[in-house]
Amino acid sequence: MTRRQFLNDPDDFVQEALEGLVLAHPSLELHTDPTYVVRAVRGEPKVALVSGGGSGHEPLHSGFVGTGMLDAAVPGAVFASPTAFQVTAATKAADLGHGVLQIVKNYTGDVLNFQIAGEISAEEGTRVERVLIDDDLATDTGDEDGPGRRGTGATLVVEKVCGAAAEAGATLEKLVVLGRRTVSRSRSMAVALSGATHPGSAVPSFELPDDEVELGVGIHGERAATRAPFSTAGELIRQLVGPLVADLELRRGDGVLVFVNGMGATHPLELSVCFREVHRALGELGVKVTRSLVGTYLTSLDMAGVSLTLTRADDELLRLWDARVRTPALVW
Amino acid sequence: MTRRQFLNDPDDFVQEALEGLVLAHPSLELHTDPTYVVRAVRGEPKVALVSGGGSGHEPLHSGFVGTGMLDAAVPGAVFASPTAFQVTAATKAADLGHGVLQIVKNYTGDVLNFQIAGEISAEEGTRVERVLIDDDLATDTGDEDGPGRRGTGATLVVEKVCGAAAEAGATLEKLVVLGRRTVSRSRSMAVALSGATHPGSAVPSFELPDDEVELGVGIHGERAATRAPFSTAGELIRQLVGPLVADLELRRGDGVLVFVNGMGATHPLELSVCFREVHRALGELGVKVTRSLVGTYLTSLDMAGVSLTLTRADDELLRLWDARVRTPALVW
Amino acid sequence: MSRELTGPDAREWMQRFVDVFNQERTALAELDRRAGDGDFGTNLASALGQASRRMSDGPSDWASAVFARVSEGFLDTGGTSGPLFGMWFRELSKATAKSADAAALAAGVAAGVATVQRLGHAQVGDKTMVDAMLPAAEAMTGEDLDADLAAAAAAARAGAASTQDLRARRGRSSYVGDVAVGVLDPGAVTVALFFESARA
Amino acid sequence: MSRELTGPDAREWMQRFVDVFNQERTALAELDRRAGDGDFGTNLASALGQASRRMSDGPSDWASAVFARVSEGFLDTGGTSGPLFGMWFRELSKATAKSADAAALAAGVAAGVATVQRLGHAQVGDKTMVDAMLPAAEAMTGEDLDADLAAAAAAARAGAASTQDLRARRGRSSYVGDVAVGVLDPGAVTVALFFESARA
Ligand SMILES: Nc1ncnc2c1ncn2[C@@H]1O[C@H](COP(=O)(O)OP(=O)(O)O)[C@@H](O)[C@H]1O
Ligand SMILES: Nc1ncnc2c1ncn2[C@@H]1O[C@H](COP(=O)(O)OP(=O)(O)O)[C@@H](O)[C@H]1O
Ligand SMILES: [Mg+2]
Ligand SMILES: [Mg+2]
Ligand SMILES: [Mg+2]
Ligand SMILES: [Mg+2]
Repeated sequence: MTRRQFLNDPDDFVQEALEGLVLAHPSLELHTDPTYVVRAVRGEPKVALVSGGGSGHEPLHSGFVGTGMLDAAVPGAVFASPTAFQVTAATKAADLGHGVLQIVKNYTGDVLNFQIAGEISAEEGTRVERVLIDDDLATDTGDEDGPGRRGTGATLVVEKVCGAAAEAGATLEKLVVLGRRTVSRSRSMAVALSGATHPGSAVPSFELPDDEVELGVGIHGERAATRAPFSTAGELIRQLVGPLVADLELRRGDGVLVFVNGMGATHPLELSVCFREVHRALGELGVKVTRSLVGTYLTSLDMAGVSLTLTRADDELLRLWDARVRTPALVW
Repeated sequence: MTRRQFLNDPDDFVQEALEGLVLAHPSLELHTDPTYVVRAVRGEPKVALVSGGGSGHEPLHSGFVGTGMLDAAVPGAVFASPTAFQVTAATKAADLGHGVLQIVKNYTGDVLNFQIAGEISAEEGTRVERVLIDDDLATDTGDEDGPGRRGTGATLVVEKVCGAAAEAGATLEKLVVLGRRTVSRSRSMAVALSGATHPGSAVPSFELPDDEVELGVGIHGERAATRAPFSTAGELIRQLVGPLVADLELRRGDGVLVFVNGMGATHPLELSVCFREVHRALGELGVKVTRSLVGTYLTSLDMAGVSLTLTRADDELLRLWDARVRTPALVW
Repeated sequence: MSRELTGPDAREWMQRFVDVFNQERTALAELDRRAGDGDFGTNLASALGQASRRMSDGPSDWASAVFARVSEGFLDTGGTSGPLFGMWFRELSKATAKSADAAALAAGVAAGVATVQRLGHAQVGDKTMVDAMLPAAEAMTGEDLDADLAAAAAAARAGAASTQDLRARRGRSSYVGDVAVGVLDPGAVTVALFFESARA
Repeated sequence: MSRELTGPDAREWMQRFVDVFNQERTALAELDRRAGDGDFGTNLASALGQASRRMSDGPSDWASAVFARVSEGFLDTGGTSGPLFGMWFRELSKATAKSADAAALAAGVAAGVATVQRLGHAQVGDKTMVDAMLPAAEAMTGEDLDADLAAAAAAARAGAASTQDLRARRGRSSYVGDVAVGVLDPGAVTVALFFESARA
């Protein structure tokens, strides 16, 4: 059966969705020409957090604008980087005089445009630093010259903990260290049962035979490097947990923050089953689940898939993770 | 392409998902034999709220157990009522001595089993009252002898406002009146672009030609009474707004609570676009959007669809809607 | 005075009911498949399986306890038959005690059918379990246990047989219209089996 | 002393660049389609459209302002070419003022290619816009504006031509390997068009 979406003109899709988002969330303000989303009410001066990237990953990033997380989000077209001009404008709007922390997923376009925006903003007098998110273990080739690992689930973790620290008055320098430390302690890996369908398109980005899954899939509908046999949730989840635990060198007694993320069309019941399997697999290794987040937070349009992010926990991260957060998509 | 899910044995799907849910949310406690979910920590004595029904609608109901909403949720198998024995046990566990309010979606099996559980609990000394949710305008046949309208989106609204009132000390009698008043002020209608796929099954419950949608679809994968041409989000949403506004007799200047709900595989961007269209359509009629909730809260497995619930607002409802709520799926 | 139904009597009765049902299971399932949604066999088997387990789990010397365990088995089962039979056996449990005389059992059966009708809104002629339950209740005089059970069994069987020519007006088979005509109602047949199992 | 590049000069230059690009657009788009992802034509058209609008929206009597508006147009466009050309024009804007003499313009071009290389990490021979930019910068002496622009145009054109036989090592065409051999790099060609547009 062909895939279909609720939309008007595909060219207006992102813009109209942003209009709907801010209508539903008066805590957000939408600017156009150029496009970005910023908190409607700004509190005490603090370091501002700006993130962004291609659309199609919602609720990330615009759903994470609010107290305890981002100050502004910059959405590009579906799966395409926002422009440097957008990021520059958002940076200017977000800045409260204490500098701006950019949180950037490692994709060529995003990196280039955020870097340019950072340089322009710096010239205009705003202190800008960047935390690059490159947690996707599936793209860890070890090639120094290559594009490096992609950015995925750790983005949410970094936005959450740096957001909390910024709210508590951390300096830009502290936030950079915190953000990079969080990335270095985080790794992700994803498995998909189906591709992603572009708005207005009728077919997903790839078709899978019934007995195969994409192992190590990214968030832009691209194929994964590996295909693995379709299997039970338990078996599939083990193929995520194993490599992550190995790469993070987790040992018996270590604690982790577990983020089980639905990539679009994955049902809450499936996510719960997957989390149960993660919990079991870690339990068998003696690794403790210190905190967990299970839900649909970083999507790849309508892809049926699950990504798993593990972050090695420590007291500071846990304290910041637990801190109050008030955004459209994450609240506690 | 065939549909697939992350699961182990389909027969264990609901049970394993519940285990995952409570692992991720220590505020919930899972009982088995018989199965129900109840708050792990009980606060001050108050009227307890118990809801439930077939599984496959998550986060409803188990995701709404917590402060300001339900005290217990009783999940059946996928799309099948829980048993009277389950409901009776959950009622007993939930009761804090101030009586139990059952919130029941109007489906034959749910009604029968909750009624029996209510009678048994009453004989055992628990005061039990029931609010029946029958807000689905698509099933409004006017037939006195028929099964009546189905229950859908208004369930969340009733659970939220009655939950808040219970937390504030309302008596069982007051809650019954409040719940029924909320239902009478609420109507829903849904449109689907695809069917729902049972766990372990490869094909959705129905197939639609590319140029048609199911208008007035239910939440159990069953076909709707009407097929309408596929069209823009604006056009489809108008076909929900029109009948709801007419049935609720909304007039220029009236205020409504708008609940735009994703039925499973509908992307957050699509939901935002749909909410924008609802906002416009109501705006043209002079009806004010006093509150809104946009998200995936009451699913029909992986169905691509949107349901719209309008509740005529008044001060009491708004105050209760705004009250603090702390559950896995709804927090403010 | 006629004999009473003791706890062991009740237990043997229920055991025979389970056995007879299992013999007839395939045929009963087939009836629901032809005129309903086909899950009657599974529902009943699950309920009776649970009932058996519950009976052997705890001591049930009392007749009322035996019926209570069977009731719980049904109340923890799906479908329409699960909860309705669950409440039927619950009324039997409530009407009986350590043992039951003819009057108590007749009263229990009458209360049972009243509850099933209150919950399910079915009348005789609607092609449901009520078509067997109500005649059975009316056939019991409350004077002699064995005579009452024999009369109830005969009345229930006749009632069940009467469902064959009916169009269903309650339950899932009401959705299929004339297709149900010519098919016995499995719920009603099960009521007949229940009363017939009373005699060794 | 040779003539300076005034605001109106810069504006006319940019207008000619837009016109020439539009004439060549289909051919350039085809190059990216053959060796890249095919969006180069759309990206450049969008950037230059925005640039034109921005130039006519506000007064831009200064040469630096003209380059700033073009820079903004590119910086509000996607692809790799958008931000890199955006920074290229930004350096031109920063190096110039109300008008620019030969030295200022040569310094701007040199700063431009340095920034593009810093951001894009491309060397000459990688089959990118740098293959045209760097020779152009090196051809400018900073002494005579017209002579510099003529020399830059010739060097850029030669650099663009040299990309034909290369395998790409940066940008999207690096993914297609040998398929890119034989195809000119559209970014480099666009740099040639830019310098060629300097002369009426
Ligand atoms: N409203 C009712 N009142 C009494 N008995 C009913 C009613 N509806 C159905 N039944 C009985 O239930 C039987 C079907 O049971 P079952 O297959 O378990 O339920 P379902 O119809 O929900 O699948 C029917 O044979 C009939 O005897
Ligand atoms: N790393 C780089 N450094 C300099 N120029 C580059 C680089 N990568 C690509 N380019 C230039 O960009 C052009 C392609 O631009 P465009 O199609 O807009 O970008 P994309 O490759 O992202 O689709 C190429 O022709 C090349 O000249
Ligand atoms: Mg049935
Ligand atoms: Mg059934
Ligand atoms: Mg390109
Ligand atoms: Mg491109």
